[in-house]
Amino acid sequence: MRIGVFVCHCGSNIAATVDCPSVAEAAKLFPDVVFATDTMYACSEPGQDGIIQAIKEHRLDGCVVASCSPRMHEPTFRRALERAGLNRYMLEMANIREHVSWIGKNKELNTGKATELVRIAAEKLRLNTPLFANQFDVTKRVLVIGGGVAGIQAALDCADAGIQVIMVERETSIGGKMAKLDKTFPTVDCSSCILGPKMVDVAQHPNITLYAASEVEEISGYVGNFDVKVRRKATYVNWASCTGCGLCMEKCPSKKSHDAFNEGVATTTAINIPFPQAIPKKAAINPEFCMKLQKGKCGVCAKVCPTKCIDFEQQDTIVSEKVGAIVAATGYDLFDWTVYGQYGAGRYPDVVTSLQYERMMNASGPTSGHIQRPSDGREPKRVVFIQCVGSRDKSVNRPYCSGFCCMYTAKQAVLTKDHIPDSDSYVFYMDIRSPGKGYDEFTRRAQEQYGVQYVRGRVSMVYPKGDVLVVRGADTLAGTQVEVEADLVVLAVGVEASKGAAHLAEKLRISYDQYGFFMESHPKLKPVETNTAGVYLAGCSQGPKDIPTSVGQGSAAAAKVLTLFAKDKLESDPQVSSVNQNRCVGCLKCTMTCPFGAIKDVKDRAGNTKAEVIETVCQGCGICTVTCPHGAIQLQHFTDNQILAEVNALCQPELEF
Amino acid sequence: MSTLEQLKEQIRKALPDLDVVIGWEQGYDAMHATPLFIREEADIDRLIWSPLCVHSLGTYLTGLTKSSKVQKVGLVVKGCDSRAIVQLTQERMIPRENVTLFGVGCSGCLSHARLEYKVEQGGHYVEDMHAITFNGDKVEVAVDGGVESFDFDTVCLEKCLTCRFPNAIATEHFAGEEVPVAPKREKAPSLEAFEKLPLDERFAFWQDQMRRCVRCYACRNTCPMCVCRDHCISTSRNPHWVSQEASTAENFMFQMIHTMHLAGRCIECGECQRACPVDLPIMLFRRTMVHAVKDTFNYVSGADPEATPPLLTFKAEEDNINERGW
Amino acid sequence: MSARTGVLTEGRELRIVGFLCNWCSYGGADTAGVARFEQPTDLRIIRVPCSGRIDPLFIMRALVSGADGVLVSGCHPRDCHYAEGNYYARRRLELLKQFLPITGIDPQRFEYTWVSASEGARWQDVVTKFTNRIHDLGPAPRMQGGSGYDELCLKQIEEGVKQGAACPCHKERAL
Amino acid sequence: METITLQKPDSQFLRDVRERSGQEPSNCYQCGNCTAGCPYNFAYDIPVSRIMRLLQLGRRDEILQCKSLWLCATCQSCTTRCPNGIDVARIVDVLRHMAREAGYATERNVKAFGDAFLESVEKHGRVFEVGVVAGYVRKTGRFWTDIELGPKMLPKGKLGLRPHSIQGAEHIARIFRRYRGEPEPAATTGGETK
Amino acid sequence: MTLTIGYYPGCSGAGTSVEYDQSTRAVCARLGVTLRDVPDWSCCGSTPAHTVNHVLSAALSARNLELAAQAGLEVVTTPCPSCLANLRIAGHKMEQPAFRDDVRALLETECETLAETKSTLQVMVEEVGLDEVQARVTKPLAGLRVACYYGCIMNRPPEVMQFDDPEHPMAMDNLLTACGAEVVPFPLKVECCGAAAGMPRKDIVAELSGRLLDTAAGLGVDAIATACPLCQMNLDLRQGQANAARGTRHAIPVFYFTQLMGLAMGLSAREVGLSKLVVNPKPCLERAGLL
Repeated sequence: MRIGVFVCHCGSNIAATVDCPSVAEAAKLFPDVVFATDTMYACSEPGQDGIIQAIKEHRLDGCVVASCSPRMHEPTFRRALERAGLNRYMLEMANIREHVSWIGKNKELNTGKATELVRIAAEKLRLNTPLFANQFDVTKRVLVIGGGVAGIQAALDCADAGIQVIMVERETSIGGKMAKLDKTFPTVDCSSCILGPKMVDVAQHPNITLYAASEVEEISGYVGNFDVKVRRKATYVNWASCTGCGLCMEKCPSKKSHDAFNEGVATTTAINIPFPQAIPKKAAINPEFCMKLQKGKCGVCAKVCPTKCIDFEQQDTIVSEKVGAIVAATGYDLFDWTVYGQYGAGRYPDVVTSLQYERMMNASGPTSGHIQRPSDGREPKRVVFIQCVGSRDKSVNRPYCSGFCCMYTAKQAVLTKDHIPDSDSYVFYMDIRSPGKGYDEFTRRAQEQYGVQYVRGRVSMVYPKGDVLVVRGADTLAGTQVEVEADLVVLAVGVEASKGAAHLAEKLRISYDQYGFFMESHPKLKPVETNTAGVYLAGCSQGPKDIPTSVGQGSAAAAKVLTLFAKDKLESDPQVSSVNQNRCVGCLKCTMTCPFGAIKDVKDRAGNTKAEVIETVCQGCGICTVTCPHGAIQLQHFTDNQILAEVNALCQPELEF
Repeated sequence: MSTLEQLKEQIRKALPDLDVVIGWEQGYDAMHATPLFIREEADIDRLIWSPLCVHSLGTYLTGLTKSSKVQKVGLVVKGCDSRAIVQLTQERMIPRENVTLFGVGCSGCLSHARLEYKVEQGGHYVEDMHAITFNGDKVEVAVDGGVESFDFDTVCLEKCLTCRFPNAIATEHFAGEEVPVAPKREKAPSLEAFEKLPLDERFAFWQDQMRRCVRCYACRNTCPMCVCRDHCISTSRNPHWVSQEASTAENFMFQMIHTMHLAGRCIECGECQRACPVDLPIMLFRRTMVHAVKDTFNYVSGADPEATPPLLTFKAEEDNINERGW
Repeated sequence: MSARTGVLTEGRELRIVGFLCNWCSYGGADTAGVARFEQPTDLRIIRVPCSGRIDPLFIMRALVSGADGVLVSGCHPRDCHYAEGNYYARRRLELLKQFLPITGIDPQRFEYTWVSASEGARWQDVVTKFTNRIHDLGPAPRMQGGSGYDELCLKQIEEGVKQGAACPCHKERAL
Repeated sequence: METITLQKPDSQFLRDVRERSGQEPSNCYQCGNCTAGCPYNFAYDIPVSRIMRLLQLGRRDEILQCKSLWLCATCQSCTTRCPNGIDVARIVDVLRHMAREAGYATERNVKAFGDAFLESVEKHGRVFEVGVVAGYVRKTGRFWTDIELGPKMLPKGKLGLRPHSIQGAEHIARIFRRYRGEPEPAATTGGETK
Repeated sequence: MTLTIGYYPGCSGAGTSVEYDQSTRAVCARLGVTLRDVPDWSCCGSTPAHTVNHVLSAALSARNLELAAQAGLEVVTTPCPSCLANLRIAGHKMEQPAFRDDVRALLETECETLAETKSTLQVMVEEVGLDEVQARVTKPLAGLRVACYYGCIMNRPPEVMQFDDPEHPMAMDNLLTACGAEVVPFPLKVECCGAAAGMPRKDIVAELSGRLLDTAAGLGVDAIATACPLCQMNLDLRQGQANAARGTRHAIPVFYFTQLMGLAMGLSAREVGLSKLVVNPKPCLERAGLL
């Protein structure tokens, strides 16, 4: 074999702490290495051209690129090899940036380490063989999990492109958090006026199947061919015949039910349609509060329903769907702010969350848009907003910035002045984060035109004094303690991953971070992809985002789905297991450990049992290879011999120094 | 009727349906038994059953059942031997329906190595032993015109001291009385003694032992659980785990392969160590792994044909794996 | 951080082999690199698709061939990219860990753990802790010499023959 | 106001504080929560969040000379509510130790009271409150301190006029001597010399 | 109920807060809790010691924890939060070997075993239990509106104190509710009263205690219940100073919670040392029909 080695400087990223030319020099002595050089930016156009030229000039059979993580640029260099006429799997990478130059400052040690990593890669490459992909069919249907604005956007984009969309929404209506908002920043236009039509489009689109009050139960399969089971939760109302007339709501005697849509600001009836613009506009019974379901008495709704669609016996049902791609748009939930004892931990009725305040201001909310104190219904004249409650706070394990609270706080302060012209608003902030088109101008307008008093500092405590709340904080710009008496305190509560997100991630086999947000494939270059092929992300499920960014991501995820579906056949990764039938003794232990059912038993010509890999199903984990005692089933590109070559390259006497 | 007579009777009845039945016969001298292949009724008379019948005959099974000439095999099995069959059945390595087992109860087998050592210690030559009698707890050996007597426990196989399966299990036939389950020791004495050594002394010990290994593969060939046969990764180029270099380290690596491949499968028959021509105490490895499997997964191999071997399954929350807070 | 790693980088490097799954731990090591979390340099990482691909014999092979320490890291239980690989790995590696002491190889020289792609700081911590541990243990003893019939053994046979005894190998009657 | 030169922070000072308090001042992002909750802020010359900032800038003298250090009662409000988990009260405690060592006592009376208190402990093993007051008056010359409270307390038996010493008083005294690094009186250390 | 527990009265228990000590002992006796004084206990060092040096402070405290352990007392209770904080912090910090060695060097003893410290309030709630207390109540404090004031260090920092909520403790509220009192939610439960600044800077105490008194008065309470000698002194003894400095005319009696418990359990005014209080508690108790 003729191997070429390319050691990348990555500008000074690597070269600053690794002597790249001497790594290349050392590599020339490795077995089968016929060419070695260092290069400024291997991934750049001249860098890639250099590789291609060297392959041709030196008749190379394979290349080692020592540069950044293969998780970053392996596809780049594989394409370069293909352009030079080599098989893409004749590439090995040595990660001398993330694993060497960026984590150590000692140039001598780093250079030694880099040289050894190149050696490992070269030794493995000597055993690489060309691999070729297989093709398989794609199911051109997409599952969108979550019917918030990001999910809606992804669904509509896909549906408009002619793709069948299955949308699964946990609540009884789509719309997500945006449906609860009064106005949106920085234009202060009505949230439901811009979201409502999109929700209706979802309901009416011939290509969209909507499962509300449903959750994803189980997912199996792989890109292009996922099998999804959806649990349709019992609503105790036959939605096929419910017309959404609302008569049941009028008559239901259980009027103290928790009103999740209104964030608990008001109560609702046990059977309810969460809000007038709900999609689907269907009633559902909250069994916790329904007297019929709890005590067996009542049943008023069933009596008054003109279409007789109430069914107290209804059970959850499971429906199966086949899809080729999945968009996860599960959104966010608010942090449980009651851990903040110093803000009353939920004991003071006039300390509310920002989302509750949205409902209080919303014209279709429980107070018809009149801001009233929950304690006594009085109109507040002094409103204090406290930012970063559950954001940027390590002590409650939420060190990240929730991103959009600065903006909605400014919006709420402005709206407060609109609603109550003789009111004063105070905003306690740590930093104003308003990087967006027209955003910073908006926060300035809140201060300059609306006279909102911005105070830079955290609030240490809120306590009641008579019928007002005393807010004691700091003004670090004035350099001292400040106190203000408030009629209403609004907490800009930070966001966290929606409840159950981690659980869903496990079903989707995608990673999530320690806060439950789904991990994108690359923080910059693959923000809507995941590490699982065919699964994409949109909206706050990946991290806190405002509406325009969520919508943008919804469209981006849709574009990814459409790109995937643009081909009729997908290519399977040839890095799958393969059985050497001569060695296989037919014990089929591999079938027992394979998580994907990718191995079947076949008979050879002599009638002996043998294992065989279904290449499109195999995901390339290699569990089978370790299971097989005879080494008969080998994961291609990660065979025993290839890994042993790496081990042997590292552990041998001549490497001692 | 004695156990042997019963056994012969059972074999005689079953033989017409079987291609071959494997048992033991008297070997080349009074001290040894060798495997007996019974193909016709006349062969049955040569069958013996005594503590000399050490061989685990299951080791022939995987080869025999693959042969086109042999369809149905009968096998005489002790308790330990039968565990091998159970384990092989579990792993679907043998067509169990084609195998007929003739089980016996066993009170322990002779360790030739220990006996010979004792005889030599007594100032005799091993070659001069010419008769052996098993008399309850005593073993009497005729040597040099006299008789040396030993406690059976001092010359039996070490596995017999800890044996929890004296009676063959899951067999079609059973001859004689069942032997009570009465292990004399909780843990093999040699392992107990070895575990008292500090790590560096253990390493030095193996350095010394592994140097002596001649890689004859007798341990592998006699192991009833070594089913890879021609495809053992210790002697293959692809995959190429062990180099052909004659070095202590490579010998050791071979032993590690054997041990790891027996993890959760080894039924402690001890055949590997018995077969070793240079007497490497490799049962120390086996037993340690058996204990680890028992402690971690509460699993005893070769005890239940329906069980799933521990390395072919998992629990999301393992009961006994302490992940040490890394 | 440099205070912790400084000592090590001054001394001699030891041979530490890491087997990392591609999806979580290799990514975690990348994350640590991106965040410039300084680490001791001894570790050499071998990338495998999944901890379920890691044959305990790879670890044995490394230790037999002269590694002073072997570190294995995969996705946290429940987070395996392949759903179950780390569960199998955990069983296999745990047995190896428990087996090692009988061979005289210090089980401290082998560790397995779970690091996710987002846990850069944790990776730094694991590497530093493990490298420190291996440096505390020092270089590992190596199996040395040829096999049974090397010079030493031949000498013993020669002596044995001179004294008229049997082959010395057969002298040792172990249990 | 004085212009602070950023190039020359007293990094040794910063290291000392870090080491003695076990806290990392650079974790502070100046949200002001410590100041916001500090009950003593009204009496401070430098608010505690500003002390943290000056600490980050390595401004040793300004910090050690400030009165706030002496007025802090270690009520733990700042520590309990710090979003970055900094034990602010501990840092202030350490700064106070350093001020004491550097010979600063900008709130003389506070220091005097503490000294008088400890003198009493050293002498009797327990605090003898009249003794503390007497010691305090001696150190400060503030005879009229709380004199109006005396008549309220004496008849209620709250101010014992006789010190209550304990058996282990000598042990306590030894603790103080060792703390100050003073040699032991000959009687207790003799006998070992050859 | 039988419970034997070590007892560390603290220096003020023998002086300015003699009634706290007295009522604690009396209530414990009534509840069947045997208090065994730590033999030859010495001062914990209080605030002055830890403001001077942490090792010195820990040494003064650890001496007592060791004496208690040697006397076979695993747990020591102290009514005084200042002592509690010092004793607990000493125990907490001495888990670090280096710090422990420094303390040993001052103490000349091994400090092998140290007793654990709990506040008397914690013992009442966790060891004795509300049910047991309620069962002993013979004269419920019905009609007495009380604000419970815990002081700043009874529960803070939470990592060290490990008891109740650091921002909104409820132990004393629950205890006095069990005794039949009408406990009003007091928002400034853990705000500092001015602590030891009383002597050198009484202006500070006047301000801080004054705020507490204002808030309590605003809630219309009959009395304040405290669990700290220093708090009690600042609110009670210095109430006049606060009134003078702030132009208020508060006359709110300030009890130790143990005194109120004692009264509810039928102990006499003398047994709980009511006469030691500076602001006369008689009018409020009479109004509530308790005297």
